[in-house]
Amino acid sequence: MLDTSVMIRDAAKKLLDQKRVDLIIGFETGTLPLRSTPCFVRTSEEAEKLIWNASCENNLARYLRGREEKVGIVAKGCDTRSIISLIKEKQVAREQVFIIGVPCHGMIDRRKIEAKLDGKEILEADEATERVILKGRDFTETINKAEFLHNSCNTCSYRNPVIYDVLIGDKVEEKRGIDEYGEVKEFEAQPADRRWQSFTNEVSKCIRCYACRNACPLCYCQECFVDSSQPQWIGKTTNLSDASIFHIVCAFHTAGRCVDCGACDRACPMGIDIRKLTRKIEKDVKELFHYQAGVNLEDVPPLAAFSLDDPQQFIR
Amino acid sequence: MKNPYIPIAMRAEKIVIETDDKNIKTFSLSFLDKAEESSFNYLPGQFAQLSVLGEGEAPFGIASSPTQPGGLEFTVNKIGVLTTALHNLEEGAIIGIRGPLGNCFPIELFKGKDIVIVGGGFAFTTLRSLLKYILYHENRSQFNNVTVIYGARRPGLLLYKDEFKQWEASPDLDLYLTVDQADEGWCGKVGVVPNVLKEVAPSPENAYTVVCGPPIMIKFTLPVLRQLRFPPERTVLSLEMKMKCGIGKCGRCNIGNKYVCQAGPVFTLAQLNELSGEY
Amino acid sequence: MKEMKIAKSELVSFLNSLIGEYKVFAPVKQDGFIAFQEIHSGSDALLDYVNSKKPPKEIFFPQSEVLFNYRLGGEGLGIEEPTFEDKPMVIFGIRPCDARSLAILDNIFNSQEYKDVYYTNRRGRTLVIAIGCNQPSSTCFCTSLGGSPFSSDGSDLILIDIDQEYVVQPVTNKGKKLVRKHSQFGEAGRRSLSLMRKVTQRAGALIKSKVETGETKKKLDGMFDDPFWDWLHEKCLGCAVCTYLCPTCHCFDIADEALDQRGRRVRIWDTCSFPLFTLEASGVNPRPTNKERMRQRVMHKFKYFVDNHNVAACVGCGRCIKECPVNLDIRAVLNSILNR
Amino acid sequence: MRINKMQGEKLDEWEPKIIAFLCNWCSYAGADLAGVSRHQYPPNTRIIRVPCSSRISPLLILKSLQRGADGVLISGCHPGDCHYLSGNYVARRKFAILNNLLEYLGIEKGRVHFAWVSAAEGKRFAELITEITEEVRALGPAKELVKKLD
Repeated sequence: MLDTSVMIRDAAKKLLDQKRVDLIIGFETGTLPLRSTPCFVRTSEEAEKLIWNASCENNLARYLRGREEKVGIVAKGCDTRSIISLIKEKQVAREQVFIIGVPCHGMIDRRKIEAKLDGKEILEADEATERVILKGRDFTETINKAEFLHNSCNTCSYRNPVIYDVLIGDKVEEKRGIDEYGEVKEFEAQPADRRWQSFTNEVSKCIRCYACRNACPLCYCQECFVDSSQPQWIGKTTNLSDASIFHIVCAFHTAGRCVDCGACDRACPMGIDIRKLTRKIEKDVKELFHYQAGVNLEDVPPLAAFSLDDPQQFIR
Repeated sequence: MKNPYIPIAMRAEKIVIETDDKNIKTFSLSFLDKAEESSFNYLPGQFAQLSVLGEGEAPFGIASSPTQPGGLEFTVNKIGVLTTALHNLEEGAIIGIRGPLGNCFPIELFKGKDIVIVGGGFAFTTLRSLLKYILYHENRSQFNNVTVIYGARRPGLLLYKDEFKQWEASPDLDLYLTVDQADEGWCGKVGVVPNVLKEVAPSPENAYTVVCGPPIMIKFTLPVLRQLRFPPERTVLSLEMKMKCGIGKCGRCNIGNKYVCQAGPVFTLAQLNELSGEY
Repeated sequence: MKEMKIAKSELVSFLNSLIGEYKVFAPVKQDGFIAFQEIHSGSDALLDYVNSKKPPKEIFFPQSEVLFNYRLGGEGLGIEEPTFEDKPMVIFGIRPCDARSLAILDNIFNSQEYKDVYYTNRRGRTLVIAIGCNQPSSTCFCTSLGGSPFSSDGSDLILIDIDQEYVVQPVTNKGKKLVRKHSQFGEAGRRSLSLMRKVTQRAGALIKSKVETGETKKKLDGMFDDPFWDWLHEKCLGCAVCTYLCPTCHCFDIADEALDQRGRRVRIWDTCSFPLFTLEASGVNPRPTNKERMRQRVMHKFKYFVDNHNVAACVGCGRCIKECPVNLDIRAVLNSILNR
Repeated sequence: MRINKMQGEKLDEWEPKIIAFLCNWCSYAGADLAGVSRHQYPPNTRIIRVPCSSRISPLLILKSLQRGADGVLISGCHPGDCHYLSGNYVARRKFAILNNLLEYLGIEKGRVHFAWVSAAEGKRFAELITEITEEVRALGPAKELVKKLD
């Protein structure tokens, strides 16, 4: 980890010194254990702050749009896939971005750890290659990182950056034999009323803070449908119908674009299982249109294309 | 305890189209409950929240003067959801109202002074209230000379045309109407308000000036007033901000630590200079 | 009135004796989080917790609330004035920081000129029973804002956990009356009081986060145009996590919802983080970017509110620190203001 | 915001309300032909004419359900017949995903319908509406996404 941090710093300094970029977007140490925080580096002195560890969970591609300057970005596999989506959607020019690709072993889900500790507070976390030593007021516990990864990391098959201008360190081995959509299939197998029940249970937690939308690198509509007043599509309260439509439409809007980086899920303070929707769409897009978002710069996005023999059993 | 969020009912007795683009209408409202009428005590510069139930609520400066009994008038520019709903109403419709809200023009301080009123576009609403208040026969002697400079982009966009016709003929005030672009039949001035102000050059001696208009007009008018040596303490402005509650709670209309809905909407330039904030 | 005590074993019976006469809110576990909910049995209350995910302000100022219903078609507006419940309420187990937040919210909703009847009605019939914090979290910084793990501001009673029993400090007359009325309370002996002193000292020392908010206020007085704001917001997502989970944030929106001839006017939490908060119908927005919105949040809490009410609109509960998706830590923000 | 859901109707008097979004060039003309040809069909459907089936965003479908439609029909030109050449092909992909998603979330099957109807298929249109009306009637009033004020 330390090595990776050093390599990122060196790469960043070089880029800034050579004026190949004006800005590096990366991570610095956060203020809490198991937390890193996005940082914006404009000088090689500032580049000293850059770090890499298993809490660099934010998708920094979210910060790329609308910039004038040339940007270097520290990017994991999923981040690079988002960047590809953004490039395809002409939100970012490939030339404008210098991608510092970092192979990723998965990011730690601190909420899973907190749940395991059942309320005991972590005051210190020492991260090693495979384990993390957690210290609290009257406990020390060592955990295996692999057991506490974000759900999206568990099913990720793009741990290595898909595109990059420089790669930090060696590529990691991709996971094999994972049941990518196991959770979706499980949900599909339940009876309809149970599915509706469980969906509304999730949505009823929503406080309409829009952290999911704002954390998503691909949610960039100039005017989001929830913010439109003419017409006002849905109400602003926590009414279940309004919140349901918010989540359905948000998820639908990522169809063929979502790379399952998990940013929405991680941002939600209420722990709503947003990926339950986006994963289903991802699965359908893959099965019906043989498309996976953000894996290359060439494929045409599925909802901007069609095939004469697309499935239509559902149409009378 | 009175619930400050409950509007009272008024009937739209008359709805008049003010401008040739039909985007501005003046609503003359009467109180359904006469008891409400006697408790609705307001002064020029104050505003009220108008409701069309089902559509929402928005703040509007009161365009009538307390010297005219029998109701209230509001002049509304059609621009958003609520104003469109108001424009779609027909005479006889019931409108909700909460108010009066906010402070008023410092009328006590105006007494014995020259008053220079500078207005632009459809922002003449509360200025009209003030002007009518000053010109009211029982009040007129309390104020000195009154100068009014009022402009719009085109003659068709000037408000209150009939009243201005009367005021033009009146010896009680010096009136300068101006438009950016004249048309046939326009015999007033041509030019933007700040330029006309420069040309008229009212004396700041023992005078107050009241300015309401679009931001661009304000921006160019204030330097002219400075040149004319109107002190900031005697330069009065009325501000607009997005509001919801109108009673200093919902938290959006602040400039620095002052809520426009409660501490305003009327401020002197001196007060505004002390507040750092966005407006 | 002297300090009293109640044995932990008596607590459930005390709560049970309140239920019925009062609507009792207490911390419970819901969806994996702690939430303040109405309980129907004393044993439902969870006492071993750090703090709730959402602040208990929502009991008094819910996220969505109907201001009134109406039915068009008759004479006038057809507004049905809301009726208010009058059953007294108890909020049990609130943390001292959150209790303080109620005292802060009173400045807005129970101000001289306009009383927010929805809030004041609930607040007026509620007894606030706080439990002091023996184990403050690392994100707690109440002591930087005039509070403490055992602050009694905003509470009627405060309970301090001394292992087998709670020492009970009556704060208001309302609180004293309640203690007198219930047999579960007895006078606290010397041993209890000395234990209490130990507990409070130890807990106070556990709060390591310190921000000089008095100094930040002075700095903020002259900082509106500081270039500091140009960068501060850079990582902010512009979501409402910090403000919706804040016990003192009180900004709201008002909207109508209609269904043919009937409908309602609702008020909903709103936040200065959203562009829509100040966007005018004309398209003008006085706070057009994240920069202005972030400045508004910090200024409102730590300068404007102090100017107007002589107290910061922050109690140091740490919710925004814990929940910010990008770890934008308000303590770090305040410290960097101090270093300007 | 107005929600035009009739309230207070008794269940035995209940009649399903169906919103049909019909493309201007084929399905709307088909509906027209049904009328001109005097093909009878139940009066439960409210038709909204749109330029093309691809104009229909999921929001319009969800909003219809929220406002109290018991069923929604989206209909456009048969594949290959789109006035804009490929609008219905693009729409077909979008609806495939939406249809699956709604079913996945547990919204009853049979609330949202898709069909191709040409300008010549007046009789088919009448039959289609009859079928859909009966299917929706069998389901009873919509529940899941309806927004109520109380």
